[in-house]
Amino acid sequence: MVETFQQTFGAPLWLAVVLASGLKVTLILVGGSLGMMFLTWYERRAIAYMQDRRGPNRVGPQGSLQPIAEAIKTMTKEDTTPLEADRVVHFLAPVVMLAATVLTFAIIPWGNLFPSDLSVGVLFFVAIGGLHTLGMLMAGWGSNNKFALLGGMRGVAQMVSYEIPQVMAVIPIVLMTGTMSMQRIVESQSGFGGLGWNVFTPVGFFAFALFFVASLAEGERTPFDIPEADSEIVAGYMTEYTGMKFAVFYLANYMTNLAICFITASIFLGGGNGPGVNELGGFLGGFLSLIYFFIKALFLFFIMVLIRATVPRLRVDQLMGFAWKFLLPLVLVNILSSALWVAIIRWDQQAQIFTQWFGAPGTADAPNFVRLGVAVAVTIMINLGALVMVMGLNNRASQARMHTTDEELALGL
Amino acid sequence: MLKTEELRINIGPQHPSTHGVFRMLVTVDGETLVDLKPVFGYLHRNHEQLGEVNSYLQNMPFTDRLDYFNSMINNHAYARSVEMLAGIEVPERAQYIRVIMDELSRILNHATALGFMLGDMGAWQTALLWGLREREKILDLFEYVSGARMMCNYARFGGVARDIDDYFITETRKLMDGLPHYFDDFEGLLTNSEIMLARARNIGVLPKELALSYSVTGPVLRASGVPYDIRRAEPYAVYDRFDFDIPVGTVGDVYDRFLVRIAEMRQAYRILEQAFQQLPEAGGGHINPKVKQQSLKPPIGEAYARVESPKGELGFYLVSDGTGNAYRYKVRAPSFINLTALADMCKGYKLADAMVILGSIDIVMGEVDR
Amino acid sequence: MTLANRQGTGAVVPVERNDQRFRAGQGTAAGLSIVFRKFRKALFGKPNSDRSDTEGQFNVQYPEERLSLPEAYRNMPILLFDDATGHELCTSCFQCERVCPPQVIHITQAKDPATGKPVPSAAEFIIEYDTCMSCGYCAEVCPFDAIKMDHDYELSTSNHPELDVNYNRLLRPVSYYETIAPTLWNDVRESAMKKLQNNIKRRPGAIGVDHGQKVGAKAAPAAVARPADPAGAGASAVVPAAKRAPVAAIGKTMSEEKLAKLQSIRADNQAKRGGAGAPVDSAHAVEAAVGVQPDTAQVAAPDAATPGSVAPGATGPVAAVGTSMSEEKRAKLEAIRAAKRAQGGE
Amino acid sequence: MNYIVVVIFLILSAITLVSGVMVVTVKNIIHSALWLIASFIGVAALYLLMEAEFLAVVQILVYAGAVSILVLFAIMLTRHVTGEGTRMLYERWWVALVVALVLFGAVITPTIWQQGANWDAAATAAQASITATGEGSPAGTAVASTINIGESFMREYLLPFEIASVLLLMALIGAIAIAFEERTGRRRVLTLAEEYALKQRGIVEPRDAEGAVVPSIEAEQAL
Repeated sequence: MVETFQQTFGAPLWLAVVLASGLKVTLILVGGSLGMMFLTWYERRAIAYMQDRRGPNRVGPQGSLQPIAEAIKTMTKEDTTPLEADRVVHFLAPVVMLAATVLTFAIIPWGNLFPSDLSVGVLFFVAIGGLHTLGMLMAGWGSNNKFALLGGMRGVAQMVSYEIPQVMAVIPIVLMTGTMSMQRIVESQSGFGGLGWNVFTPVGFFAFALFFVASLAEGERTPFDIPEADSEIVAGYMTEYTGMKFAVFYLANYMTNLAICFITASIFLGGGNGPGVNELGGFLGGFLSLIYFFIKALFLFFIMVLIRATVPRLRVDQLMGFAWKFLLPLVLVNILSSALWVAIIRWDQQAQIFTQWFGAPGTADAPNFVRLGVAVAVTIMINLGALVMVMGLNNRASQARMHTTDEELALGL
Repeated sequence: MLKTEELRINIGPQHPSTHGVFRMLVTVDGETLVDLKPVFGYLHRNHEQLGEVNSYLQNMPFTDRLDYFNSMINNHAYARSVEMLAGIEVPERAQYIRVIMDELSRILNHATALGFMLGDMGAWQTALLWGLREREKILDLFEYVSGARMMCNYARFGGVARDIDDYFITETRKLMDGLPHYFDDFEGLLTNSEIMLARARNIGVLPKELALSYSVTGPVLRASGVPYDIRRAEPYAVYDRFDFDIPVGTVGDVYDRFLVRIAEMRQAYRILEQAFQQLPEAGGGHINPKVKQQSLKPPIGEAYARVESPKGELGFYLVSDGTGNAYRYKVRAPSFINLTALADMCKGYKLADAMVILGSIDIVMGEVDR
Repeated sequence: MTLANRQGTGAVVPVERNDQRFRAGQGTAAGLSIVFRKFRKALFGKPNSDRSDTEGQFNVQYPEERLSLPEAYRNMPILLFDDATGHELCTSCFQCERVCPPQVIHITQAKDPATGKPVPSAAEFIIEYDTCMSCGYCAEVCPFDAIKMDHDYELSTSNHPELDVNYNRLLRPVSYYETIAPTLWNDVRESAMKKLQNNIKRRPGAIGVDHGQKVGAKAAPAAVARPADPAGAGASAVVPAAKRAPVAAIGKTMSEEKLAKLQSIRADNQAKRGGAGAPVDSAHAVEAAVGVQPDTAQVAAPDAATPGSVAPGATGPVAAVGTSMSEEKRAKLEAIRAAKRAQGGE
Repeated sequence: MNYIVVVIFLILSAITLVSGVMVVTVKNIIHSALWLIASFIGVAALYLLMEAEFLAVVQILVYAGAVSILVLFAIMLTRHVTGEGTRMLYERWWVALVVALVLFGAVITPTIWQQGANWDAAATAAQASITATGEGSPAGTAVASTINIGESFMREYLLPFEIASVLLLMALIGAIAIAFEERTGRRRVLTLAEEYALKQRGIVEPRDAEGAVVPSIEAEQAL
């Protein structure tokens, strides 16, 4: 991008860099907000069909202009600030949330096109996602309203406790591909004629499931939409926001969902890779990769909507329990099994017995199937064993909690 | 040591998950609920005083507005108490028609009540909208036979306003073909879902003896293990001719109430089937011509007739002084009495559970405030 | 075993909670599969028409598609008049006024101008559409099947006084009612028409006919086949506001409020015809204006009948019922008792 | 090219310094916490400017993400403890200023003294390589990338890494112990069913929140 600017316009390096990054930023912002609008329409229609009704079909053909109508509506609504609220914090909260969300788009690849390639891509996504929590806390505190405070506190507790499983769920993929940069992760999945996605390896699939569940909590999707659980605390931290600021919250919320779908699609489902992408090559290949990428992202979002239409909401303490007692142990076990996977497949001189038993490690396009088979068997055994054990533990714990003996009651345990 | 401070929250009259205008003054210590004070009366419309000013017949349309989900059952209960007061005989076919309408109303009530409860739990109204679809079909049938969807005003003293014809019977048969399919979908959706179990099991437990002492009735009582159903304990209309089971819970928590209501919908379906088989031929005089409706002057005396409404025991107590309108007219509303048990049931659980417990009791403010 | 003493059986069935089952996500997966099946059926399946469908979209796009209303559907009451003779069926027997729970029907009996004796026809018939609860009692108790429940539900209007619907706007031809509720009308047609015939005999002059339209001047066909016009003029298609005939001598059952209203009409007519109107019946001293005269609704005797169109707010006598209904009711009762005592006294 | 770098560097360091100063001078304690977060992010941006991406991201993840939220939580939950709105600056602020400058000097002089020699050399090398390859980092010197940091953790600095992790573990367990002890201290609110079960077995008269004996239902009816 920078070089093209230099040759075509003959601009000095610094101007080219500024122009290139400026163009990228506008593209991301436009793409992100259009994506957000499409997502709101897509979610309304999908959840409507699940409930045997039609969803918005009045504004524009098949209701396609509905998001625009909503945007205009929220802009025209009066923008109020509560009386003794901390005005600065109240105003800054949506800004911080939207900033955090838009920043995460810096490293998200659109198909095979990369906005900017940080060598710490994945970690950057989760780190900046953490700032999102800050906006929630400021909103909860700034609106000087009990419900908002409760919602804010709950939201932060949930975000912080789900950030850890989310980060650790990606470690196996980083281990397998050897790098954190999104570009190389996506490229590493283009083997086997474009179908060498990470999700097809047992470790990868397990990591995909855990990452997806943890990011459901980050994006406040049911069953983890505690912060703005409307049935208990009116609208959580967004209670005191109207008009434009509420629209910004809404935009930030859906852009986070969009970012999560994109990231999951890129890391686990080989964003942009698919049959026929590298054969076509050039512009057409890039276009096809974009289509694949959008299909995968939309498929993931459809799963989010399906879960939202079916599953009730978790209570706050159950939510915390789920994160710490269920997701975290599984994620750690998955890291262990991914280490074994890499060892069995790749190690050569480090562990002679592997080469004696299974033969030399194969190259990318001629994998050593014996090693592959053993690795699959070992990792599946470890992961499933851990899953069953953790589920058994949790079931037994909840049973025990249900029959607290009377003596414990008396002592007020 | 840091002293934790209790927070008083006002889950106010206009709140997304209180069913109608109902306020709960909640004291919360962290997330656990220490104390809950229900405040209601926002929907008081002076119903019982109206009953004394209006004549007996004029009061019938106002009973639709009590539990606006089951106007058919309210009318039936009121008509029964006036018939008991005035000693009016109800022809056989009219009793069958009344039972059919009651059971249809029970299905639509349980379908929507469970839908609202799951909505409070966070299941985004999918179950509710499936329930509303069935309710729409049943309301169309009510509209065909009585003239209005929700405010049916259908029962008359000694019979019903209009007889049902073949079109109504074939349409109800078609509806009943779809019902089992709907029951299976509804039950399959969330009954075994882990998160629903986590949110419903052992929440809002009401032991059997306490349920009796709070004089709670209906599905909440049966979920606590007391098999008391007026249709079986004191059979009215032609209920003694149908075989149907009484679903009973064991623990008495929110999950049991959920299961009892689904089982009751299936039993209502069974009753409907048998009612249509045993329905006597028309021509039995659905309206008892001998009774002059609007100038009815029952003899001096009192009567208390009760009916098993989907929410509990709905009773109408009438005292007549021989004139055209009642001397005293009292409605025993099941939601009102079930609601008194809410405050103690929610103590000790989390704030989010209080909403689910309120949803599991299934109250309608029209009936509570009268 | 006759049905009468057949004893129903039924057990007490504890609901099974299957607590012991090993739960590892199967329940949630089952729920997700059901919702996905519904999604597929709703997206690709046909919208369901049959009542036994439990899948596929079930909602109706209201303004474009409309559900057909059942015959017994009841919204607001309307009065019927016979197409052929133009006579309305109502004989102002006050049955409906008595039975109406919210007491929203107000009828004044017509008087024979020559003899002053009551005539089986209504001079003035007002229903307050905003308080009426459409319970259908008036239609049930009417011995002459004069008042029936309409099927028109698009009655929203911004002009509140317009909701006190007076005689002209209540009348509908029998043919209209026949279209919306054929079987209901067939059951009662013979008896209604027979009663109408002997009522017409007892109506001198043009009493039973002139309310709202002339004989033969067909009222604007009040939507024989209901046009699915989404625009739907605010008030339903209305009988043209024909010129109101000078009302005969003031009826005995006149309450002060009615008295004042008729006085105002009478004064207005005189002004129109330059004072050559019927002599004011001085039998009842007209109290001071009862203050019923709200400044807004100006009392304009409608000029030439503008067929079909509704002159909002200008038609018919002022019927703004400012006072709350119960005082007005009590006032009427006192008037009746006073009139009886006065009659007894003479 | 390096004018841009210098300009950006000045802007970023200005932001960091200003927010640092604001932290101590702003009245509202929540605002000062927010300014603290702003300074953390400023530092992260400086790291990014120096191409130390991993450090920048970790800085955001650890400081801006976790520590700041802990600080905010602590402030919010114990709002009444600290005085609010009183100006923190005392009359003898110049003493504090002097101490600050002395400490700053103690930190900066060794780096200038040791690295001073190759300071300008590195600058010229950086300038030369930028014009040549258009790449930010000078071709010659290797920039510490994530891989290097990872390997050094496992090789040279294994011992300090292990000690640090044990230290964190102790802190973790300590926090849990305090929380648990505080939770058991608090009287658990008994639900209706539990209270009833206790009375049924007559184990002990259940007390409600204030500790007053809860009259049994029979007693109430007797009243």
